[in-house]
Amino acid sequence: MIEFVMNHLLSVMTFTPLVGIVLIYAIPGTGAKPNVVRGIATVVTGIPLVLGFVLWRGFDPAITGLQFEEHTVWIRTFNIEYFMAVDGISISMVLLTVLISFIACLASFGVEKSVRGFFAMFLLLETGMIGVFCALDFFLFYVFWELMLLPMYFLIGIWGGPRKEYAAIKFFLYTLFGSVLMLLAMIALYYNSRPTTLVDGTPAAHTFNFIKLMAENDFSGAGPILGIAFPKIIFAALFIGFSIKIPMFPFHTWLPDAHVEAPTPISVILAGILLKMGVYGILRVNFTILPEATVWAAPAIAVFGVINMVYGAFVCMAQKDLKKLIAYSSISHMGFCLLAMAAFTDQGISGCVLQMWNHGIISPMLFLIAGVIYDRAHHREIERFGGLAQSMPEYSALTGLAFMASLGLPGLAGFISEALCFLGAFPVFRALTIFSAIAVIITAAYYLWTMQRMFLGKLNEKYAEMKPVTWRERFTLYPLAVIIVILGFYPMPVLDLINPTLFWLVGTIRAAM
Amino acid sequence: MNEPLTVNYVWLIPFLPLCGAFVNGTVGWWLQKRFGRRPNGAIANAAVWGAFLISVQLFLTLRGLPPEQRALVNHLYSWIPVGQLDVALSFTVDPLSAVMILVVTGVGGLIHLYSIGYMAHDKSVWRYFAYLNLFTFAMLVLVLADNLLLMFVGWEGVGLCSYLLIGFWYQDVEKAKAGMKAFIVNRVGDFAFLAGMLLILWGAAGYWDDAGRYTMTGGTLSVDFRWLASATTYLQGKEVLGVSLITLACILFFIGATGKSAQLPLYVWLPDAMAGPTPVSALIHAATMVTAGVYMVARLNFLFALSPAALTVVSGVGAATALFAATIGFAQRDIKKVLAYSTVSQLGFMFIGVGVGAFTAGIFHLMTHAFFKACLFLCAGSVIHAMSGEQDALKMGGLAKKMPFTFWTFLVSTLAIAGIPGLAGFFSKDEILWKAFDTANPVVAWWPYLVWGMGATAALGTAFYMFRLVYLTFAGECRADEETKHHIHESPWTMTLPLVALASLAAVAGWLGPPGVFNLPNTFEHWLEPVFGGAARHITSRESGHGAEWGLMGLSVALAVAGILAARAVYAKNGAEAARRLSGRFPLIHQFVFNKYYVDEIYAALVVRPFMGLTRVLGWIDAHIVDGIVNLVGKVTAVFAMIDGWIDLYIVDGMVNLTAWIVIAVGRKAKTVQTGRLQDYLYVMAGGAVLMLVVSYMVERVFGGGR
Amino acid sequence: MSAQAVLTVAAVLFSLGLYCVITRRNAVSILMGVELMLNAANINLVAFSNLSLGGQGPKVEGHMFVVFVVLLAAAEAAVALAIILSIFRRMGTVEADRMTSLKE
Amino acid sequence: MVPSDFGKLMPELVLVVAAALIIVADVASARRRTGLYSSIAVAGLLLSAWLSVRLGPDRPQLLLGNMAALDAFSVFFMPVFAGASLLAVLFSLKSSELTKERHAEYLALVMVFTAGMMFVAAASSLVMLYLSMEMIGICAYALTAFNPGHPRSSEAGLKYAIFGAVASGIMLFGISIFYGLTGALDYPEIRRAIPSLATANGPQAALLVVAVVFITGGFAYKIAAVPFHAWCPDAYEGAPTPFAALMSVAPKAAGFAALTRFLYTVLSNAHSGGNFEPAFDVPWPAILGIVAVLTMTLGNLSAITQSNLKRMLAYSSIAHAGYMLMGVVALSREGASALCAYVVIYLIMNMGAFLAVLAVSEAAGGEEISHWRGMGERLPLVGVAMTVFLFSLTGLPPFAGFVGKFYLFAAVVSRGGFWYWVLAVAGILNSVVSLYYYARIVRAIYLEEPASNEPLTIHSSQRVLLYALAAATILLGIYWTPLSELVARAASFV
Repeated sequence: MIEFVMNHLLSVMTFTPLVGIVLIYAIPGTGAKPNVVRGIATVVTGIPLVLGFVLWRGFDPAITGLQFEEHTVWIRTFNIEYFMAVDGISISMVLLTVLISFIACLASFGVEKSVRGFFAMFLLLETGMIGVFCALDFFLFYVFWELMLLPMYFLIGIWGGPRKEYAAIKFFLYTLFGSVLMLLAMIALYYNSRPTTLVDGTPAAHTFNFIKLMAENDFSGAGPILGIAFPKIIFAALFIGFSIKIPMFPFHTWLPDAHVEAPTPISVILAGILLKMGVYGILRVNFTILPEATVWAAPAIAVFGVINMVYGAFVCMAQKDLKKLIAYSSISHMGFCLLAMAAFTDQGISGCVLQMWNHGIISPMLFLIAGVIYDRAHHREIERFGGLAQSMPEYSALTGLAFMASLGLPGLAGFISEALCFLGAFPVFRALTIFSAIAVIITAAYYLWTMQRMFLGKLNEKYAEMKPVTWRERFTLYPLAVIIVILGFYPMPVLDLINPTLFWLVGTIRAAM
Repeated sequence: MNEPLTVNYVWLIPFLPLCGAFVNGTVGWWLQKRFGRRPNGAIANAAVWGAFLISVQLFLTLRGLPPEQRALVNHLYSWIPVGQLDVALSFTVDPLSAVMILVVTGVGGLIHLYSIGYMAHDKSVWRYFAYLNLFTFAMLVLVLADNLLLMFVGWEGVGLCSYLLIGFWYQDVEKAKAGMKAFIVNRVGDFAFLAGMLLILWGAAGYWDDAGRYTMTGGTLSVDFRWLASATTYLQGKEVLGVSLITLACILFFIGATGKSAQLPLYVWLPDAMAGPTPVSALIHAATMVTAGVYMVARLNFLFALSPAALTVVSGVGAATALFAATIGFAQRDIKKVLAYSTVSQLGFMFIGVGVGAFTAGIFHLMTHAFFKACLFLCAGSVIHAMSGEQDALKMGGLAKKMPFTFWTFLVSTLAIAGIPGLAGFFSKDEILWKAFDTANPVVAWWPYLVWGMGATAALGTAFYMFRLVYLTFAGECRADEETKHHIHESPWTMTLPLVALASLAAVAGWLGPPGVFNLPNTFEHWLEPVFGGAARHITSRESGHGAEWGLMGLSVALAVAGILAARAVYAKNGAEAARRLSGRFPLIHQFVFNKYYVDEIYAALVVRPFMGLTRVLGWIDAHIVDGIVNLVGKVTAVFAMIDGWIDLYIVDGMVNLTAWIVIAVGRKAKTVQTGRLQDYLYVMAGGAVLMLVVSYMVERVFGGGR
Repeated sequence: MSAQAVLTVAAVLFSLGLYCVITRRNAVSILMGVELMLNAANINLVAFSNLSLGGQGPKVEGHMFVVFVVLLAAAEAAVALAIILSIFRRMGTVEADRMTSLKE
Repeated sequence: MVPSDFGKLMPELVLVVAAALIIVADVASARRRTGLYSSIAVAGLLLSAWLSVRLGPDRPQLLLGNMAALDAFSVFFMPVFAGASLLAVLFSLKSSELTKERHAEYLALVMVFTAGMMFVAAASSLVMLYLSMEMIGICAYALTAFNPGHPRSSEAGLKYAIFGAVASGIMLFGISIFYGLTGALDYPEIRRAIPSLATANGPQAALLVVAVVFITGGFAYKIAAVPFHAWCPDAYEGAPTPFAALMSVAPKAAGFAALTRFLYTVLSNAHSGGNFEPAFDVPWPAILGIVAVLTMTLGNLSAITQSNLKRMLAYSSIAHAGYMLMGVVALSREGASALCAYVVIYLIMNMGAFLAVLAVSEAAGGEEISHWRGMGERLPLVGVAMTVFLFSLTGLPPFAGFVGKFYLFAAVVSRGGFWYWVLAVAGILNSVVSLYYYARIVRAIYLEEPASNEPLTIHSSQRVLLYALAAATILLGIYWTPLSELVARAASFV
């Protein structure tokens, strides 16, 4: 048993949540006992978390290649393989996923409406997310990628806020638009790949294998598509697909709506993990497979990154809804990743992935915080609060910590990644980087202003008697807070994991320059 | 360069206050509820005084070493090792930081002690001491940091604590806003700091070619100050965007410093910062945090010394700030506001010092200022405490008798700040003015005269407004109401003891660095020589000679005395009446100065409002245009679908009719196609077949067979 | 008889059939138009079976095909007429224009 | 005619015999023994499918004097048709739209209809093609107008009949001209005459265009491609739902099979690597490409505004015909196999969707979207199954529809070239648009409040079928190696 799990660690992590769905529906009487369902879901999300720890301990960061490989032929006609493995980039995201999923699961206990359905969708989502980060076959990757769409649609559409249907379909259409472009690009890459062999040694005319697409192919010779050079248009198609997920200006408008309408745990997942998939996809697919086109597109990526950062921050200032504000701040913060990844420096790429990680910790905390207040006040309008620090001191302190972490206060996690992003981007994009740093000022402004309007000043008597933070909420908030503080002073656990692979990746890109 | 010695316990210095902050922050509320306020203060004080003892130990260790080896490093671990970049979490103690840690923990300790009494009635003392300890931690990180990035941690950390402490009484929205203002204005400075840091680090690690492509030359970028100092030769002569890289970086760093140290044009937050508890003003907004900018420039002396242009900017801004803030001090009524502008002004002096390359003098003034200004603030706190929170000097008066300790310590410190010979302020300020006069400026020849002139005028002003304050507060009759008057009392020993200690220091510390003409050992300069010795080589004296030094010294003493006398003449008797009379006589000028030249209003109009407007515009654009475009696409599709029952099919229908007319010569006014009417279907089909034929021909003609 | 003549006749017949189909409103008339179209094709088939347009001699396939077509046309008409009858019973009309209950 | 060919025609003959048996049994007995008739039909279909699978020829053969081809391609389609009809028969068991009195008729017609489709797929001569297409046409008219108690049924049947008659007239005229040009009616012989047409000019070239366009038009009618699609929504709405389900899939598949065979084996030259090129200067690939784009776009856009589910599915089936045309236009063996794969997948998911509509319309009283409100609570598993079908129709993994779309796009993309990319992009954008209306139903199922909370029930046989189809939809989306091997074999016919 243990041997089987260890040999198929990634698969077990990926598909355990599916087993959970079966359990939820198979165990009789769960419909009437939501607590049983919650318990099952917690256990089932807890297992990947524990296995994630095993994965972390078993991972040798010094190796830039793949580890925990599971590789077999899936659909022979199209040379599709079931190929799961982790390297330095993906393991950090897998660990983030299992952690945030567990926390989101705890945060989901407040859901009262059709609990079984909620957790079934939630667990399906987790399978998709872990799968995306583990898959190294493009087809498999795409299947997992799309697999997340459906549960997300329902989670927003059924358990969301007043405009849930609009938000859900908007999210769905946006991401589907992105992913169909990706589908075409994927097929084009497949048909332009060189003959190779499958894992069992049989020859294959083409391949979906990321590693082989990268190592054995150079798409500069492929014929143009719609009059545009092959690598460039494929890059663009993939990039648009991924950048919708990030989300990158001007494809970002689904995010505020989705966040505002989504229930808290789903916002947590959305901000913590789903947004990371865009950046991860760019690193995993665009960077490795199309290095030349990546170099070609780098200035544009950087410019979009800077627009995201500054524009997102500006728009934050104008928000009245706390969740919308956090959503836009996510847009701003993901801009750092874009800017940093486009520089192709060690520090930049490392900053990019670390920023993903840190944002993946900080923004869930922010959304949990927004959820706490929404549960009590049933609205999130910043202006309608005031002086909450008096009635909810612990909550205010946690919010302060999260805000400070998000605005990049040194000593907390966000700072290191932002500093690395700036450090990495600066030698390549000097003026842009300096300009983008304006975002740092604006970020401070909107967070502090929010802090002031919500927590400081005279107590709004309406909220004088607020329920203190509950233990369940503490279980979700404190782990994140602790991680934020620890990573601020000791980011090595993450850096150690990601750096060797990222340096190798950047090296291959630089070789293409 | 010698490898610095390793000491493995430096980290304890910041760690102890951190522990104090942690304990008070997590269980402090419980302690306070369970045992009263005592444990909170005790923990905080223990932490700081512990740090002080270790600092003293380190100081002694350092003194025991030969001067060129006076640098101790405590490398904890690699903090951000990414590629060639290897930023360490590492602390360094050299003569400069030794001075700073002694000041921070010493003065800080006294203020912690004072706080016990001052905050004795506050309902969340635990929070206060947690913040205060946290501040001490951050400040110590700032001064002990071995590299720019770690320094930035402390740099922003103190900013955070300042924010928290200014808004300590957050229930008052104005106080909360003051904290926010401080943080955001500081962030503007931090932005420049960050930019400077990026520029200097990458400039030192490689070069940009003409195309802007970067090549890295160095091996490991440890980015510590020793590495940076050793890279200066490499940096010299490099240009970025047509400007000398060092100058650009130094100016950016200095902009950072103007934020933290409240210089023009970013000083606006400091007067507002007086909203915090008075010991906080003493510690953060007088003695330590606001001097961080000076410390940073001094720390980067090796860079600034190489850029006369940057130094000119620094000294110019310093002088301008010194003078500007002093004038505002004339008209303020709030005792803390006066001290705040005085602080801004004195910080200007420090920048004059470091700006003319007299880093020692700048740091010297930093130290003496820490003593006397902390003392002044604490006295002010004592007064406010006694006056039940009243801060308007016009409503005070006659306190000397009732609060002897406070009065005498306040007087000593005021004399010190005014520059009366023998007291600390005299030595440090005079040193700065002398260096300002004597140091040659290779960029603008007459600069020394200008800076000196502004500095001297500011000194005159300082003497005047400080004594104005003394007279208004302590002399004459008490103008408070009976209720308040009844409560006036001297403060408890925890508050007076620090006053006495600080006043004593303010009195005697000056003798550590007597002027050159005194022919006494200049211990202070000698102590800092290992740090600033290298930079000093780039600074040239104008060799004005002893005579000039004596002369200028005499002149500045005369100015100080003149200021004091002038204040005495106006305010000694019935100061409040005099103040009102003055403002009545020059209403416009008074209004103008009293309202701080309307700088805040100008900022509001020129920066804040446009900024907020822009955010609203962008918010609108995002909600309506960016999102609108997408929705439009969606709507167009939907509308297209909706009307495809008629419009779209009208077109098809029209074509059907057209082809029908051509081919069969029969036109019929058919309406819609998916009407359910069979005839229309047939039309479409027949028309379609014909259309296909036509298209076939066209395709064949145009595309040559469509292959 | 030249191929051109046959084609012309057939084409004219076909066009007339189509014209009838499109313009007539009576379902029975439309069916008659269809018959015309089919017969146009039949003329072609029969004629081409005798002519050697494809470079070969006369063939039998065309004739055979025509027989099938006629047969099928009848079957088709039978079904269609049956439906028409049923509609006539219900609605009292065989005007195609009146049958518009099915639309979006 | 060679008598041994009858052995090879057993699948079709079995169906005809079954039809005869049903009628005889019906006539012979006074009581309406629906169970018996259905059993005969099911047995016939199963037998036919089994026989057709067993037929699986090692090499292509021509039967009945070159009239019908027995090759991997036709053998692939035969069980598909049998399967689809089997489902239609099973659907009809509990359908209230079919009266007990005329059930035998219905079944017999379906049997003949199925046999006709098998002939269409196998047709290797224009005569056979025309005859078999008329065979399914006539059955289809009758079946559409099957319910005289239902006014829409007759109206739909008449429209369908007249439209079909005109379309077949046009096609026949094209055939007659083509016959004139090539002097032959069976494909092998036409193929021999084609090279001489490659250099055709003047009136001959014009005639060639007319012939090709008219014949294509006949096919376009059968597959309901724009502009020959207009009959489709009316016919589906008017026809009894079980038959509408069958009609939305099987005759289309037959049309596609015949079209593919005609285009690939007659009008094209094979190139190495499994690609084909038009054999002469008639730009039919371009025309079909345009038709494909128009078909899917019009189908999707029209579907958006529908509120009746059968009509929406009709328009959706038009759109899917557009997608499938992409496979034909790809003009490659991959295109053909994509088409085959799509047919199977589309059969499962679309018939599943029709079954769900049928079941719910009987339980909830109608086919409007509003009847589906809150179905996620009222009939949870039907809601799940419908959701699976709808997302599969959209083309989302891990459902079979995605595999089908993947096949089609892979076929188009593998051809490369500017216009193929335009086609691919048009197709991909269309599948995004299609989400919009499929999601409307899903929204009604889960996101909207039910009209009433009365629990609903559907018949258990329908329930089982529904689950089976949903399971198949998911299963084929996850593991489709068997299917991919089947279609690869089917596409090897040329």
